Amino acid sequence: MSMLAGQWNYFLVIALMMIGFYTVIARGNMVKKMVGLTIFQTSVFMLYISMGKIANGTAPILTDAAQKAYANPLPHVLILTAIVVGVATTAVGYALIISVYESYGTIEDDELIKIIEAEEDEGADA
Amino acid sequence: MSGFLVDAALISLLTLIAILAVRLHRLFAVVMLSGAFSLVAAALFVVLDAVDVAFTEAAVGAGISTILALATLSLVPRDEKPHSIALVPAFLAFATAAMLAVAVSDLPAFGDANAPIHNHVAPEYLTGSAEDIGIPNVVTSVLASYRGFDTLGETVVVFTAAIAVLLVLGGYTRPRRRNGDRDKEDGNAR
Amino acid sequence: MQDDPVIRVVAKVMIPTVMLFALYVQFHGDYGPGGGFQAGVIFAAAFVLNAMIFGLNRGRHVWPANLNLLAVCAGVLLYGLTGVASMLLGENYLDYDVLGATPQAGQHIGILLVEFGVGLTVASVMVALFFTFAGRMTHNRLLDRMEAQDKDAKRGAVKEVPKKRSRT
Amino acid sequence: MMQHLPILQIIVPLLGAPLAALLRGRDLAWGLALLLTGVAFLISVVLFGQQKIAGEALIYELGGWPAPIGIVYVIDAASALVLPVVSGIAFVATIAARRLVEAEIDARDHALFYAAWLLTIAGMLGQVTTGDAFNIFVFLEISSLSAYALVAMGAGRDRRALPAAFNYLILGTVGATFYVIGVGLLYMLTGTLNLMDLSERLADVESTRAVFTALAFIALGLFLKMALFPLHFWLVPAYAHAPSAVSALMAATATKVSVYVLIRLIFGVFGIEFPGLADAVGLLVLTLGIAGAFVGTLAAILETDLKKLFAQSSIAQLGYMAIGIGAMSATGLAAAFIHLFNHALMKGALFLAIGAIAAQAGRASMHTIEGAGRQIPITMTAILVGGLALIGVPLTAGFISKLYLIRALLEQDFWMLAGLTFISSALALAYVWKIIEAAWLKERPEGAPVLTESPVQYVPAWLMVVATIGFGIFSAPLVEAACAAANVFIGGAR
Amino acid sequence: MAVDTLIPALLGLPLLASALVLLLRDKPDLRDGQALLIGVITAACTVRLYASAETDTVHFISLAAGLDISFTPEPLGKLFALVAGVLWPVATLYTIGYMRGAGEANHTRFMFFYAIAIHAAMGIALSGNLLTLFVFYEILTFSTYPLVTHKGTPEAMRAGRIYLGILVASSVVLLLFGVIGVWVLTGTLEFKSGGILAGHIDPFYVPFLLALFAFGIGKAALMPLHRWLPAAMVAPTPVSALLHAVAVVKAGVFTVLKVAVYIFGIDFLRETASSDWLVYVASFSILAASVVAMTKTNLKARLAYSTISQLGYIVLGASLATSLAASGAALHITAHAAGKITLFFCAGAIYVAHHLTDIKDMNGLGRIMPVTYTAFALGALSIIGVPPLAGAWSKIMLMGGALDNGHLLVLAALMISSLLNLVYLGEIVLRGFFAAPTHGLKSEAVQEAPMSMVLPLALTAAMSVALFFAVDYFILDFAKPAGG
Repeated sequence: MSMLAGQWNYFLVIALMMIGFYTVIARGNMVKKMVGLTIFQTSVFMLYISMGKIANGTAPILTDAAQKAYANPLPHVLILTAIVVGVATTAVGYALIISVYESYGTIEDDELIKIIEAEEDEGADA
Repeated sequence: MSGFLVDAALISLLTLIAILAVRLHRLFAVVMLSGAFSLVAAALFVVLDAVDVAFTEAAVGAGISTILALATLSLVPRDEKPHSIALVPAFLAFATAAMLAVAVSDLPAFGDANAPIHNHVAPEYLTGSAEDIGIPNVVTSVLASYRGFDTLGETVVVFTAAIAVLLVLGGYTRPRRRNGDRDKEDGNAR
Repeated sequence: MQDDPVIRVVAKVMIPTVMLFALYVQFHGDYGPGGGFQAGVIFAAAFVLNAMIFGLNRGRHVWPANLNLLAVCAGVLLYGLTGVASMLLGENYLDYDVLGATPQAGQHIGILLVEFGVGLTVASVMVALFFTFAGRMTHNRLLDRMEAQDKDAKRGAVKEVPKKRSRT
Repeated sequence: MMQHLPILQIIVPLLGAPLAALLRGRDLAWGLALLLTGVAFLISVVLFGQQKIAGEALIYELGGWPAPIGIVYVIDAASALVLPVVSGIAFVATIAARRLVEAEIDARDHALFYAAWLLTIAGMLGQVTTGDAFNIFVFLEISSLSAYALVAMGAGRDRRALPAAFNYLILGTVGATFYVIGVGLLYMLTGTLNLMDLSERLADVESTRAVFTALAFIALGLFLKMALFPLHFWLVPAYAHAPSAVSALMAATATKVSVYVLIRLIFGVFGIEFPGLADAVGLLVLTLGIAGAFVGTLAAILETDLKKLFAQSSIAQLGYMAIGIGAMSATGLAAAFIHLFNHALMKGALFLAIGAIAAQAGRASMHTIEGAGRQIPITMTAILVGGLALIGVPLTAGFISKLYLIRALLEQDFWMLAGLTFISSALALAYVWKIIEAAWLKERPEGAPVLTESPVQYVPAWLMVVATIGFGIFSAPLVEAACAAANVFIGGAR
Repeated sequence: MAVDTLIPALLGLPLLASALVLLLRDKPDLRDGQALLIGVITAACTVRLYASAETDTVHFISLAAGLDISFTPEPLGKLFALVAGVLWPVATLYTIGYMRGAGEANHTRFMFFYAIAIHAAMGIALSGNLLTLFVFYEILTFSTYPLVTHKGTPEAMRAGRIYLGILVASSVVLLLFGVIGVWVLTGTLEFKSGGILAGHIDPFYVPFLLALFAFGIGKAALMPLHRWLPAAMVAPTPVSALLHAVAVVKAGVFTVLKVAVYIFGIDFLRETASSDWLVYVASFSILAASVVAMTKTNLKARLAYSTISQLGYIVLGASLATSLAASGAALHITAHAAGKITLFFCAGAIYVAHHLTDIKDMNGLGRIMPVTYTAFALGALSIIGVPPLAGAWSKIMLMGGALDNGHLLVLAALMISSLLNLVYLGEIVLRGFFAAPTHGLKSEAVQEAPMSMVLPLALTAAMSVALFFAVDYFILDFAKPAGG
């Protein structure tokens, strides 16, 4: 396989990653940010899993059949952990979004900043 | 080679979903798309021989996350304020991507059996799992034994998430807005 | 939904099945895909299903919050104390070899225990998350029916979306 | 049991959390937290001794699996130095937490609060001790997740805590993900996650672009976590709006741990000889550090809210640590460690003292403390000494930090940078002086709330103040330990 | 009494005094009495120390390697201790009179910080290394701040900010940088005769390092860092006396001298010619300040600028880098202290007695306050350098030093400045004795300030005369190793 052929999988994953990353840092809507985060992280998972892949291999579940190539189990384990960590973060994030909305009535960054600045101006000398 | 084709198809599909998810402003659709994203990702993981991961991604990523997102959407506005493409973030993302792309060309080829990761520690797991532990599912044995402490940490992370959400939202025994009426609600929740 | 007999019957059949499947995933993790996390999530799913169909409140009564919190903590402790056990038996933390007659048996027991701990925690955490969020999604279409039979006087709280937080 | 201390250090608070979460009743959870952090502190001190006696790294194989198959925990001179800082501060902060938490957090949340409190501490201790690149990420997330919740708890008083916590979460997660990407690349190239094994096997692939990218991603992620300028904007609101106890704990420890992890990875894994590290990365870190020192100090001068003021000054102080790292020399690392240690003490003292005021007056601003010097002299003096230490006045710990920082720079003939460092630290005088003027040279305005001293609050603060002065005067042991820590990564620190 | 008891005594007594001041805050007479008494004891101790040949270092604590808090009584330090110690009780006596005469508030706070300042001055004088010196230098700055802002008026607060801003900023940025630089280069900060830098530093850098000290020591009021001194004149006159004669500026120039002699080493400076630039800066400072002084009609302002130019002499002496000039500088510290404190005492006396501050209003005042004006004349002549007054010797030695290494321009500068001194100080005396009265005072009858003020100023004036004859005791020979 030529270099590109050997790596194209990674390139696509990187593209995905950046879509997610862009959404996180560019969008002002908190839910959108969270979704972006999910995409970002999930594509990182893909990076890991891709590296664990071994050509013509099988899932790392040992069988009595003659010795053959198994995919590397370690990335799988790491990503199992990472997925759970990810969902944990997501849960906390959404919880925060809810309570932000309940106390500010908006989940858009710019509006929030406006409100907060207004408050700080009046509260500055108090 | 077919594996690679499926792989390619799935990733392209993912890219499509991702772009849609970024472009759309109706958050309901966006959340659904991100759920779909996780599902397709799970499929991809199966193709990449990571069945456990696929399983988890489907259950956790597509299931739980989506439910939570929907629950959130039922409480907050469902439409995002339209945004034009922000240049600085776009540039940052592009720069990051470029950095990675540069790196990738040095990486061992995709699926290459001679890559260091297949020859350094992993073999010891594959053999060890049979001998030391006697469990066919190597993932389980690595997860629970070889790297058991990681898994403990991960369990604690889940636990932490629960604590955090209970702290922030107040727990389901007393669904409350922190605006005075919480005590009343608390009374009848018990 | 819960007024619809079909759904109720189906649910009555479904939910135990799902739970059984969860247990299978939990304990078959050594041989096939699966393990604590997946099992936990599936178990939670069954539970969420139950709550959706038979009402949030009923869900709360079958499985009260404090009990759930106990489960959350118990899972983590089970995992952690398994490690402590092997420590007390004179080996390093989380070294299962000493837990059984032979190292292999020990490993089996250890993995069984910790996987169960994981499952317990994950399941109960997911339940906690669902109910916590659900506790807030009071005007969610999904839960409107539930509202009707929820004797909670929650409506008063629902009317206005408070703009300002004033606690204490 | 002695050989198990390295792991007990972490699991004592870690498993304490679920217990605390279950406890009901007044102060039970606090009592448990106090007990466990106390034990953790004790353990860390004993570990420091053990390591000193052993003279080499103590390695603890989890699950009995040797590295690189399993995860190992490593107590070397570096981690042995940082552990007591984290656990000690945590202990003192817990003592003070009781009143602050009572004042600021709904009683029904206390049990969960202390659970999160213990978790964040355990997470930090884990990051410091672990010898596994991915395990660092797991504990990073434990400490961060609980920290987000703790910060959000400030909403009871100041709803700005919520958006602050959310941004903290987003940026924290991005940072962590960058770190994971970097580690992933390293793993692809070497097939191992164990830090020592990594550093050995990296030698073969040293000159590839991939390794450098990995370095870049890991560094970026950790810069974000340690709030290095210009990635610092999440820190100020997070610290300023969090509950006072949380501000104290995190300002004193959280970013420090990230600094430590950065050092551990840059020097412990890539190593000082890594091509391009000394010049490229070193220069970058130096520049960012000095820039941060100025930006933080100037911002602090303009601030009127004390929590924000000292949060800004934290940016500057982290800048100094970055300068120490950027010097890319043994002395520089020693300086970074010394300042890491001292700054933890100073900021701990400052935020505890300010918390005492905020808990009474609702908030601590220049306005709140006008004339407070006469009303609550003990607390205000604590703030004063802490401030002087920040400037680096001799006989305070801050002076020793400055001393070694400058020495590191001069040894590399960075005269300009040394001068700039001095100017920035002199600027710190401006905001400290603002406080002195407000507290002592102004009269207490009529109708201002009457502040009262309470030993429960100023004793913890003073514990750290005394330590600040103590280590400023009898600094020899600290310097020795810091040099030992530096020598773990680069030989020749004295 | 041996040194190891004398030094703690000298450091402790002022602290004791300040503590007692706080304790006895309700009994003014007792409070002031004990301050005076302790002052006298301190003075005695300094005399004893100056007489003794003791030079053993007393160690207190050790920070990192080469960083101690320790005290070494070397001749220069002893001399400065003597100056500060002897002038303290005199100043205290004067202070009591002034504060009561002018009815200033917060007497206790004033006395308290006054004593602390003396403590700091002692610490500076006896410091055995740069770190110790730096610490006490800062203590002195902070302890004098409340004195400068004593009046509490907005003007006073502004003056206080300038005072603190210039002194602390310069010391924290430049001086501390220099100190640490020296530590990094040599690994020690001990004051050693002949200096410690030689051989540790590329001569190219020496001027820069010297600059760090020359400008870092803001108390030396070397132009352009002199702003704080005129600003600080809003303070009550006893403070001006403290600033100008007893402690602050003297501490500054003393530090410059001590650094030049014991850190750089005179010979090292001369060989590397590193201090030439400072020679010219100092000369400029001397002349410029004198010129400015002439333009001032406020008495204290004029005296302030006169001080700045006089400090120039001492810095000049240090930078000329000959042992003769250095000795001259050391002597000038003493001579100028005696002279300038007299002048300020007189200014205060005039203010208390007649509430006059502007020179133009003081015509003919000499006939009303003969003692004060005689003292003023003596002090002025001493500053100008007319025999038989102390100032003469030090100027001669400085000029000799200038000749030694052929700085003829400097010689000229010294001459000119002496003339300028004559003009702007002489004017006051002449107006006082001979001009027609313009002060709106009814009677021409003698009307002096209170005794407790006249006595001190007479005393200090006498000192200026005595110094001229007893000068041998005050000439330090830096050629022979210090400490001997």
